[in-house]
Amino acid sequence: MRALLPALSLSVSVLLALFPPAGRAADAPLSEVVRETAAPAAVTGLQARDYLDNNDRGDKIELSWCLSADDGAGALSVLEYRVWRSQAPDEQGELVATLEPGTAAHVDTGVTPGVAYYYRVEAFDGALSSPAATAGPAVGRINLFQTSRLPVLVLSLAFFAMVIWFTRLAARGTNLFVRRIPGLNAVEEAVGRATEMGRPVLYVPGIGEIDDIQTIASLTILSHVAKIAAEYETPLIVPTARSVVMSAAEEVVKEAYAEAGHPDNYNPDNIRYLSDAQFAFAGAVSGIMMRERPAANLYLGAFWAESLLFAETGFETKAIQVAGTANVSQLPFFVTACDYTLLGEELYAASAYLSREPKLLGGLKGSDWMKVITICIIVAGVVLTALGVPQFGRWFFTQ
Amino acid sequence: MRRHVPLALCFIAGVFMAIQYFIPHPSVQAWYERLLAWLQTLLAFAFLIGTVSLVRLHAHKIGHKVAGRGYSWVLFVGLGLMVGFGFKGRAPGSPFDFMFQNVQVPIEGTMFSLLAFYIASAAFRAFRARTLEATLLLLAATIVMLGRVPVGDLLHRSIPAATDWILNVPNMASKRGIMIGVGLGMMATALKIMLGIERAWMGGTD
Amino acid sequence: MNMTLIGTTLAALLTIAVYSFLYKDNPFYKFAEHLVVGVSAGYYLVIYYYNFIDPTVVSPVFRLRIGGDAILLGGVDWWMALIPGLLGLILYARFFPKIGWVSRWALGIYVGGYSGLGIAPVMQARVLDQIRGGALPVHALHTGQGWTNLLLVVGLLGTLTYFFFSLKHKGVLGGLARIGIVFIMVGFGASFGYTVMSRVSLLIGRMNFLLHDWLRIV
Amino acid sequence: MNRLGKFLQIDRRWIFLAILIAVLAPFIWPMGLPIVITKPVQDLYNAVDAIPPNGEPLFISIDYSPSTVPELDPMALAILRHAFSKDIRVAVLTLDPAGYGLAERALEAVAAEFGKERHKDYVFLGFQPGISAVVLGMGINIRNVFPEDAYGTPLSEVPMMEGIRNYDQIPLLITLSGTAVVEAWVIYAHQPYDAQIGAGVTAVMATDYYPFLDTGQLVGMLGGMRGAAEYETLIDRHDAGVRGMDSQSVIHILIIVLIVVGNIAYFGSRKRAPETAGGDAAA
Repeated sequence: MRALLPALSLSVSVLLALFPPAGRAADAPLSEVVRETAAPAAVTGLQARDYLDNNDRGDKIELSWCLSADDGAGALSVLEYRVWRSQAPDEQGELVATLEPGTAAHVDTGVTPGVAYYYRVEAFDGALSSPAATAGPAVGRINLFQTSRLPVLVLSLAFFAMVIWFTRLAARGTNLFVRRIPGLNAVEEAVGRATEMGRPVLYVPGIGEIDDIQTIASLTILSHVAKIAAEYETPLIVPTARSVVMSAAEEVVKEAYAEAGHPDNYNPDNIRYLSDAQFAFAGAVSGIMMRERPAANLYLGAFWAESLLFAETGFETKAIQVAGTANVSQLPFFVTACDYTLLGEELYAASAYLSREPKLLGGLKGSDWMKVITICIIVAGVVLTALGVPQFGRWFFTQ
Repeated sequence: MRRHVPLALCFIAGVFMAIQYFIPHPSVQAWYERLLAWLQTLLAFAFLIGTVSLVRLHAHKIGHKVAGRGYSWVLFVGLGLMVGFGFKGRAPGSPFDFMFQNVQVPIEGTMFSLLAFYIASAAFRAFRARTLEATLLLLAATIVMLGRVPVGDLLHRSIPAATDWILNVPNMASKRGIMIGVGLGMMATALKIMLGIERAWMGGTD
Repeated sequence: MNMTLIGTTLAALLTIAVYSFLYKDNPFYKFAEHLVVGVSAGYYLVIYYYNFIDPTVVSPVFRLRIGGDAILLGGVDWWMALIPGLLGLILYARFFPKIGWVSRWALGIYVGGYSGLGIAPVMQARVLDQIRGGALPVHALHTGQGWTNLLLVVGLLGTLTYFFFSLKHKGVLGGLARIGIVFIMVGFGASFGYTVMSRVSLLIGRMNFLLHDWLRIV
Repeated sequence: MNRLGKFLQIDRRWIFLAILIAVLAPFIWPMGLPIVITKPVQDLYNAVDAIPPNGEPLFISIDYSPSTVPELDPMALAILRHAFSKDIRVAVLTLDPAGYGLAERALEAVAAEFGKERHKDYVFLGFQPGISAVVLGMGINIRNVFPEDAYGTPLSEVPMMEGIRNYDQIPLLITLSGTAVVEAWVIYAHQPYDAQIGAGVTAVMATDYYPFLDTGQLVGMLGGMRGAAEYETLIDRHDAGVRGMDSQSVIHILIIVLIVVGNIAYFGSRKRAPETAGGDAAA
């Protein structure tokens, strides 16, 4: 029973956050407005309520009101608004703010959570104050849940549930469909072409560290490429910029040759560590391209500015070039200088497609269906806005 | 101890940091504040691991008399000078600042400016409109390159306007799609790390 | 010769050493390259130490014992400053093979904490707010803005569809993906143009340095 | 191989030479072409301009390293000049260790130019590691992450920081960066704390952030040297940004010509000798 109460209040506050009752300000009791000869008109519709901010410590109360009739227009010009706070309804209390004309809201910070406060707001014209509008009691409450962030929570949980669900499905051996990435065909054709021409294949797994997910994805694809190269008996050169990546690449390629039934064709000299320095590495790889004339250059992994140098030298040596990276800023150069480019997420999709590893498939499928949800929400939003239903926008406007 | 404790710590820290976003209660926020400071300290220490690795790598090169080890000495001289100077004072005009402004700034700045040359040569020799995709890309690139320099305004008044349109319509629509996709990927990776599905960070196999 | 001139000349010579790479890789370039790796590592080390490790870890722990005026991390006690410091030191266990596994304890907190921290804000900034910005009113097609909005919505949906891997790209899906790739390529074209501008700016900056600050011809 | 194909094989060092000439010529014969202001730059300028003088400070985070100085330094100088000329107080910090020296140099130079006083008109908070932790920490209390300024003065003893607790008292924070730090400010400062973030970024990054501009997650943005040149034009103080735009014009034209000529030669040579595409490379 005890747990019910917070749950109930939570759901009510959720509903209120989603569909705030319209015209709250209007149905508030108006304070008594007495017009004196020289004092400006009083403010109306004063409201005081707990402020729900982004880091709620219950120490803020939000005030709003309608401007005095003499603010801007009217006979007497309002110079400032004065806000008083007290702990009893009839007290004047302490002055907590003086505000410029045209201000119709204020957040009173520094109140003690759980204490009831009363507020008075007066318009002041330099000589006289208007009658005070009063409001209260208002209490700053410490909240256990920030209702304005509900959409984030709901969508995150939905997304995570899908990722976990797909990961478990894949782990149980369910065949999850992932469409074949056209780039993979291009990779295989390139290796075939190199075989026809009797020249080696160059595979650069990027210059990322071993814990970069792009490097990990690249090593999966390298395993696939190495198997084909082993079957075709085509030399495969793998230059690396990180010594750890080199050891990993050695393992991958050696294993692939063994699986393809040609363990003797594996040549450890072809897996090379060149340099950690970006441009030195780029220069050394260009040197390999010029000297050893690979007929197929595959650049798959994390690339930065060196992408340009690779693609240009490879183009000059007339190699077939297939590239792929999730570093979006390098993609334009790859697209214009290579025969085929795997764009961003396609690199991950290709590695999930090839390896069928549950953790890769789970993430990919989860993201996929989250994109479907995203598309649905956008379409729904477009349609609802067209039909003139504004609630939708409010739901997403969580700030 | 070797596997379960770190995975558990990873899970607890991750879940706490994720859900505190929704719980404004001061008791939760106080721990959040504390943990945030710890993470910051950890990051500073983790950064310095990189320096230790760098020193080990080059000490190894010198120790094993690898070809080109002379450059490793150059590296150590640079490192040693900076640490020595830095210890004495870091104000503008100090030897420490002198080295930064006159060695680090020019070399690092010049490295990437080499790319201006490479882009030009690639423009001539490698950027080809061989497919519809590449053609579209190069056309848009040409308009944007003209539209962002004063000479574009002079050539034709519509060029800057076309550039603005490209940036604000097709560019924004596609970048927004990519932003969503990459964001989901980031979240999925974070989840997998927290749940211990992705544990590349643990390294090794024991 | 004053220090400024010596400094500028040193910087200019190093700049030229880097540019010599354009001709081909050579010892001058390699010298500059290794020098800068060492200098920047030293610079970072000093900045990290004096800006962070000294004031937040070393000083609070040591200064407080003499009753000094330690600056405290978020108002926590001095032993609270010890915990992250110890965790930080544990990270270095990785350099000692026998106790290397201990470093994972600290690494677990670090990796997990940063992962968890990002989840909700990323969902908010990269997904929710982009949905909000992407769901535009498209019914007013008699205005220019209406058409622009339509293009923005279609481009966004097309891009999302292009990166959807669970179904074959056929029919409507294939059509949307085709539209998506057109938008993606135009977007990449914009990036291409801007990247050219970026690299050229760096070159201009260095030339400005050589001609303006060093030789003072312009 | 035909003549067009051979033309494509020229030593690329000739192209390097052409670029060198194209960048140098406008320095010697400046053209002074006019610069048109774009909306993201105007928006950022207006946001800075709206900050009341001698009140809550403008925060500038110098999050770049030497490799992007030519693009981002002119932005830092122009924004600082704008702020100081309007008597807007400025607090500078950096999330990149290499930004420390760059920030200090820029701030001290411009402050001296306008005769500004440290701790009264400006403060340098220095560097703190851990990008997201710092950005989030500033949302709680700036003193948690920057207990003292870069020279060891506690913030409680810095007059201009009195009453400045977190993003609620920061009218605008501008990050100048060549990396994804910009996004960290959007995700961890704007999103949870509603901070107003403006950005100055390298041109490489600029196109990626248009969605953030559209949704107001960024109030304005300077993109690359062009953005700096526009800002310099707005404050009517021409410097490295404007000076570079003439060279920028010439090189852009040159690169476009290279792309066009290269493509014509390529397709021309292929039409006449389609077999050369991959056949004679070994020769």
